[in-house]
Amino acid sequence: MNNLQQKAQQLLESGNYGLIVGYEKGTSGKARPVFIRKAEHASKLIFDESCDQNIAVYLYRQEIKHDKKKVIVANHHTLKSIVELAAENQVFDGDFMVLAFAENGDIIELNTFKEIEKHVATLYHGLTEAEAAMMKKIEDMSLEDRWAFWENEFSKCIKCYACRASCPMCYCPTCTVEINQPQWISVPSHTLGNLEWHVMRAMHLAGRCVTCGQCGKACPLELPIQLLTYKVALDSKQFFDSVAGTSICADNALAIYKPEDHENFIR
Amino acid sequence: MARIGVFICHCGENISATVDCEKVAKVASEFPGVTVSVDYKYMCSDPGQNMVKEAILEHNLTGVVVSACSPRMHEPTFRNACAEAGLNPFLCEMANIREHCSWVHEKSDATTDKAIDIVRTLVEKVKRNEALAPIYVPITKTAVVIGGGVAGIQASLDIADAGHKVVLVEREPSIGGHMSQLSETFPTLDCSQCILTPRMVDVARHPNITLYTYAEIESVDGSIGNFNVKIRLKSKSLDEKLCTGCGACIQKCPVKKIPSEFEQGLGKRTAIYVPFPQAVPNKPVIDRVNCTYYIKGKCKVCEIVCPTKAIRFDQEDSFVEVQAGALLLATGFDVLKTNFFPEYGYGKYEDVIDGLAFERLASASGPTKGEIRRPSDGEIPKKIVFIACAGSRDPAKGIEYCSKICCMYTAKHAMLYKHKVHEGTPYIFYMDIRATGKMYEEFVRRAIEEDEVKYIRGRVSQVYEKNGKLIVRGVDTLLMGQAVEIEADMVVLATAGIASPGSEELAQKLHVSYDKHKFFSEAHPKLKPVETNTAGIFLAGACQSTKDIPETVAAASAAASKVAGLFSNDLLKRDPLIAVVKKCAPPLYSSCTGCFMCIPVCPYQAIDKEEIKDRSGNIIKTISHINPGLCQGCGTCVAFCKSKSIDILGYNHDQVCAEVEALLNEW
Amino acid sequence: MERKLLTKDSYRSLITKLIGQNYQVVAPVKKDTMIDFLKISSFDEITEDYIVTVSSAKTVAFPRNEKLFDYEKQNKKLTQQDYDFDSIPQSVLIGVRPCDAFGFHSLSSIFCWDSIDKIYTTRLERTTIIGLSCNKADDYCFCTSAKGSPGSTAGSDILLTKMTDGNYIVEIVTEKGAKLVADFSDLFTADGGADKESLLAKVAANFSVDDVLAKINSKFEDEAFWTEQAMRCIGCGACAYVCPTCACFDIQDESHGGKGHRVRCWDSCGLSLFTLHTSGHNPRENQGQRWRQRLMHKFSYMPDRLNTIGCVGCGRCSRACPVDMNIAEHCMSIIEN
Amino acid sequence: METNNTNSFEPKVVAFVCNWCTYAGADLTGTSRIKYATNVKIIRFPCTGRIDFMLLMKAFANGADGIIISGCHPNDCHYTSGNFHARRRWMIFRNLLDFIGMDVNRIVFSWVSAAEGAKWAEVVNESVDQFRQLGPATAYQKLIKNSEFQEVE
Amino acid sequence: MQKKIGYYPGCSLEGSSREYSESVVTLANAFDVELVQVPDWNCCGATAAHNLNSILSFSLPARILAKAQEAEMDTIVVPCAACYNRLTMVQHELKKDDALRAEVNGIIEAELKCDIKILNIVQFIQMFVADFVASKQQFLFDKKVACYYGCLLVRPHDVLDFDRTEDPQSMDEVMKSLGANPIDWPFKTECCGAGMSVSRTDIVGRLSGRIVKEAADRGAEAIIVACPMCHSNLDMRRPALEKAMGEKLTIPVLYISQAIDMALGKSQKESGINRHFVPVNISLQNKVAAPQVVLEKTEEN
Repeated sequence: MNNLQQKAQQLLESGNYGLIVGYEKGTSGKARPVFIRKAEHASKLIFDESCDQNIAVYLYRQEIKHDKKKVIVANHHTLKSIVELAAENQVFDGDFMVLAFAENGDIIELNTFKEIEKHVATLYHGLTEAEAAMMKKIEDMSLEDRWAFWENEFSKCIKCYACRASCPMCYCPTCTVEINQPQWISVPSHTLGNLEWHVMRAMHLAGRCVTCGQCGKACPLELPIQLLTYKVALDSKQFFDSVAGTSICADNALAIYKPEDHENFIR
Repeated sequence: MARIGVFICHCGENISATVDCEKVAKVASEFPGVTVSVDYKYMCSDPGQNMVKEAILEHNLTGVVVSACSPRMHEPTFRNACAEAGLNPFLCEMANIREHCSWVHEKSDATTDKAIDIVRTLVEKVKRNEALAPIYVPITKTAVVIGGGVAGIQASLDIADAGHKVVLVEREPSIGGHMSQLSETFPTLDCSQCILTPRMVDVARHPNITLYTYAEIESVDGSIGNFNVKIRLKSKSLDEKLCTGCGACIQKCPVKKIPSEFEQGLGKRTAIYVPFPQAVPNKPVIDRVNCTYYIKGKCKVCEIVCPTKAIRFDQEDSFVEVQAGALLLATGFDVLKTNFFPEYGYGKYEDVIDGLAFERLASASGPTKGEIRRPSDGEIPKKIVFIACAGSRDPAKGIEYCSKICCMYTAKHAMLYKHKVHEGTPYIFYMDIRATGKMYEEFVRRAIEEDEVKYIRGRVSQVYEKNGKLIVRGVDTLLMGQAVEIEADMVVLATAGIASPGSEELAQKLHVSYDKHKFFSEAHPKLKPVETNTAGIFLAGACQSTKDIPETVAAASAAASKVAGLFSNDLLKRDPLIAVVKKCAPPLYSSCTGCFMCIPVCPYQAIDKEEIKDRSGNIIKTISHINPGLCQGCGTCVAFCKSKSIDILGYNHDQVCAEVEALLNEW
Repeated sequence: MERKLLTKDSYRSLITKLIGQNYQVVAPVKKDTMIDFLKISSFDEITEDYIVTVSSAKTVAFPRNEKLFDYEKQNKKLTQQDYDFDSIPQSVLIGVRPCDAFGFHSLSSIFCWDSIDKIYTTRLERTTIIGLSCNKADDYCFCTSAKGSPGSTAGSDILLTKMTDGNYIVEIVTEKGAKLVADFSDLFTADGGADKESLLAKVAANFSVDDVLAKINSKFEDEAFWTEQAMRCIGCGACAYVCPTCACFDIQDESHGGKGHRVRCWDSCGLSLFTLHTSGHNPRENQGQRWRQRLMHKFSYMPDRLNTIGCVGCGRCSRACPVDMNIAEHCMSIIEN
Repeated sequence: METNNTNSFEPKVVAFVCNWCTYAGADLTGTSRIKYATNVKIIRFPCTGRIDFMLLMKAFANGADGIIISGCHPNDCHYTSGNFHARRRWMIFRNLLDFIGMDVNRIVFSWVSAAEGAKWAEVVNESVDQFRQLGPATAYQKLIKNSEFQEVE
Repeated sequence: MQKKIGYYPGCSLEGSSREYSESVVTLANAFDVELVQVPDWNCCGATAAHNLNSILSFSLPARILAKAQEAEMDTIVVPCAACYNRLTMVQHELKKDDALRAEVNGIIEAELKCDIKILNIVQFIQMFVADFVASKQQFLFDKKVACYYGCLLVRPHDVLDFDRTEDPQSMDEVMKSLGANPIDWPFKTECCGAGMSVSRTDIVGRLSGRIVKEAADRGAEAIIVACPMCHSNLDMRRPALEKAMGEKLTIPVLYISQAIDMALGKSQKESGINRHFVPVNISLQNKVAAPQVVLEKTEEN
């Protein structure tokens, strides 16, 4: 992947950019985010299938939020997250430059959200086969089996909030789970509190989740909680034709309505 | 610690018949925070209310729960009682144990237990109530009336007479609207010019009314009491102060063949023109589309002949900003043109005209000086066929409503025609005659019996021209559906009344809702016919739906009284149960993330952005802000906000959560 | 240290007997890809196919939620139910890696610092820890750099080391261990004198924790260093919750109507709101300060005050971290510059 | 009032209603003296748009066996669009609960206008029957017990 | 290159209006379009069926569509306005009403997909002829003509969606492209009396008579039609018309396909003009000089 390293080196040496946020090889070769500030460190940069942490999480971090001379090495999910964050006024044009990768691996420089939005339109927006298979496996279960499955998963959760921390859309300074007046979600990690937490998290991602799957990846106990946000994302598409991360100016699916929204359960 | 007073009402025996009120009072006295819990036969009576007042004073209560009927019934009563005793009215809640409990269940422990649950819920809620004061919004006592027809004129005069400033904005060069185009008006046949022109002059002369003609609304923002209206004054190419209205330019203007809009194209006008003789203001306007100077760059005859040198060829559009407390829409209606009707020749036949054109023919100041003549060859028609319901009541043409006024003006047209052309025979094809106003039915009977107007009940299927004659082919349903064919000299279509062009764009500028026919929507069809859902914007006349002149004037005066009512006090008192974006100590300042996803949620566009700045003025963060003037307190944004940064007074998160807990647990 | 031999079959019967005598037997159990300590009801549930379990063994003594007491208010009368110590069962903890076992040492130094935590100590006393030496390791392990070793007996009551033939060398470390062996003496035979060293995993000692102790205090002021180190840390609580030596907890009251209870639950200095004051001020505003706190607590405050090192080199925090914040790597970078 | 034999099981039901339509409708049920089950207790909201999905979770967590949510018919909303927004939320929320295995028949959604007193009684009675058939929310009560650290066998 | 398209002549084009079929075939061949008859087609039931038995009036056209579907014809031309109307209406109704479709499928023992594109003669001309007529035209059709659409070709609009209902222009456009001068007259879609031709010839006399008289009075030299029923009433029944109108009416009646055939210089036999009752007393003299203006599609009203 040396043309990425060359590109990074060239950008840093040009003086126009002071920081490259990309991926490097971590312990036993696993990819992890890296913040390159010096040209000679550019050789650390890698980019392949395993680089899947969503770098968009760092865009609004205090330390680098106001650094206008930063470059983001973005995989497909990060691009979609950037578009969605732009739609939600968390990042603004000119905050950073994005390096994306075309089908054939060429590096594309994207400077404005308009360009990113156009590029994202060419990407695939559904779930991967494996993810769709997992969804189907659960949806085919009976109601009781689904409850048993999720009750068991929620019982394991230790409420470390890695799922929240790894999701770029979870940028609220005080998350609702931390409000104790009233106590919306119980703090101890018993099954009921975990269920309420994960349902709330999924609901708060309605029309916003770009299905990057990082919440599932980040969970130390590998709970399949990304399926909850996938369910809400798929429903937003099916009911309201709203796909997160495709437009920088679209309103959130639940913020608008159509008189002819179709449902069959209201008496 | 809360000191709550609980008062259980027997409501005679409406409640005590099925609910054990003593037990409820006893159990309620045990609730945490309750200091006094009594039951009484008639809480809403004076002694009942006095009980509450005394309890407030004696126990220095911090909250009151009156368990009786529905709050929709006596909440104001008890809140006023509490206010009189010095307790903030919003610290008084009602527990509905009558409509929602005693009246709908049999006498049983379950009913009493349910009443106890309801009381406990409201006690928990009232403990979390805050003392609130009504919101007072300062009002600019100026009204902007949009549309200078009879509705706008009447409304402006009423508001101005009530002592408030009015800015009347009219799109055409003169006020008067469609009424000024009419000849005589039903049912009294008095000449519309004679009854309207004095009012138009009153408007021009009224000290409280500022009149802008040939002007349109550019933009409106702000809210009730504080609208900021930007008005575009289209360039008249004339300095109005210098112009005396002598009319020299009009006589000398070489371009004389422009079809006059006022005359519905039947008469001609010059490039520099005044729509009609009694125009107010009686000063001309240059029609830049047809004026040779603007086409070829030469001519300037008007400039030469103008005694006061008032012509300004290079005058630009100018803008005026007006602060207003209320807006009044009086933009009127329009009539469908004949080219809408394929079966009547797509407007190809010159002698097939609409009702408004016939009015011009009949009008003394019209192109034919009041003589009914055919537009094609100027002959006096021997036979005229009037076709009622042309477009109206026809779902296939997308106009399913009845336009209300055509039956009457068609009868009038036929009557005028008979008065002017005694030997003429008017036919009217109709479906039903809707003459519902005062003296209306008598008017139509007179047309039928005295003026021998031939009414044929049936639809006209086709009108076509054959060697100078108009063959009208219809049916007479009262003669067993026999086909009828009339060789007429002229056909007048009573076409449907539709929304005036541009009403949709205006509605969008004012955020006023409108129906699928582009008529403005009233707040409530029966109870608020002259208001819109947007606070501070009122409706008058045909812009809401087609109306005759009496109804339009009545609606205009009604809307004007609403405006006057609004302006009657300096501050507008508003219920304080509105949403507010929560703020907190620095460095966070507010949990609001500035995502602004809530802005499209608000049906009243009450949510805007607020910049939090530090002392030296640079922006720390931009968060949502709710305009107290606009917010009506629906709470949709409160439940939508992910970080729970918006809360609504009276139904805040804490209260509602406490109610759910209190309802499902016992302590 | 007395050594014995425990054959495969007698190990099986030891566990089965313990279960039979209604000890609460907790062992590593494999559930799809996750291996974690769970109560077992039969020997076959135990797995040894792991380097280290996801969560540490501290859950036996310091569970993620511990109810402290119950209360109920019924029309103005309040009743309270205190902690029921009898409900803590006798338990046996099996398959504990030496680093985990050594972790209890750090935990105890905190929980028994100035006020003895009765719940923690009772739980630990009623637990017999049967350690299992490590025969394989991976890049995350660095016990040798943290004063531990794949075969260290510290913290275990008895330490088993699996031999190639499937039998176990047994080293009896504490009286509790000796008592256990005595209770089931028939299952233990004389030590076969096998060489334990050869059976152990090789863990390269890339650095020594003493160097970290020496250098870390001087790094405290170096704001940029910590900010740079913690740039990629996203501020979740995973590392603290899986760490065998992290002991921070948060007290919460939960109530429904008139009934409620007080619960002690895990907390983590990595979470942004850990140090938020009600005034809105947060002394540790950015992730760099929080990461510094994690390392300072383990490699400076605990050694100074409790002369125990707050890290046993199990590498769990690095494994569990979504962005691979490898603590060993960070220690080395503290030593180097 | 915890009666646990199923044949005389009485579900605990909470009703979230909007003030302008269903609350007034319930008032009309009262004035018309139409009887309905005592299980249902009403909480007043300014608009269905104000009803937060977290409140439904809170109701279940406090032992509710069934929930009724009712507000103005589409286009009737006093605030023009509160019910439309609510409808979108319910479409997503209901599917999510179903996905995690909760029986969505425990939540009845309805539009009841201020003039439909009879319909309100009918909605309540039919919902209470429906919840009675579903029986107590045992799955959720197990979670509640577990969250109070009482061993649940 | 040889274009193939399904062709449903219908009973009248095989019987009393054979000339219409001949002219359509001649026209198609002239523009190398091969008309493949729908195999084993049956009568469409016309007005008789839906007066007597509604399920029959659905099944007959349905069977034709099934046969066309079997022969994989995605487009069929139906010159007769009545058949065109019936086939289009039935396909529309079956597509909308699943229960009805199931019942009809049962009767005709076939699975109708209801997605066949059905063209009337004017649409056929617009699609296959109009763009090429300039190259093949021999003679200018420099005559004043009255285009008569009848009632089935343009109604009901929301189903057929062809041209304007009150004042159609599509045939006028075609004739204009041939150099003709179509007159503006009001009886374009007036009923000619249709099926009354046999039972109440007097009524047809009056209705059709008025149409022909109007055309003649306005100076038209020929009436252009696109439906065999209209043609036979205006042409074959001419004596009854003349009796009802009380005057001699000599204006000839041409199918639009015949008009184009004449412009292409086809013989009277090839275009079937020789079969007319009212002699076709007009002939095209002037050769085509400059290339004709290309005809655009008529916009819908």
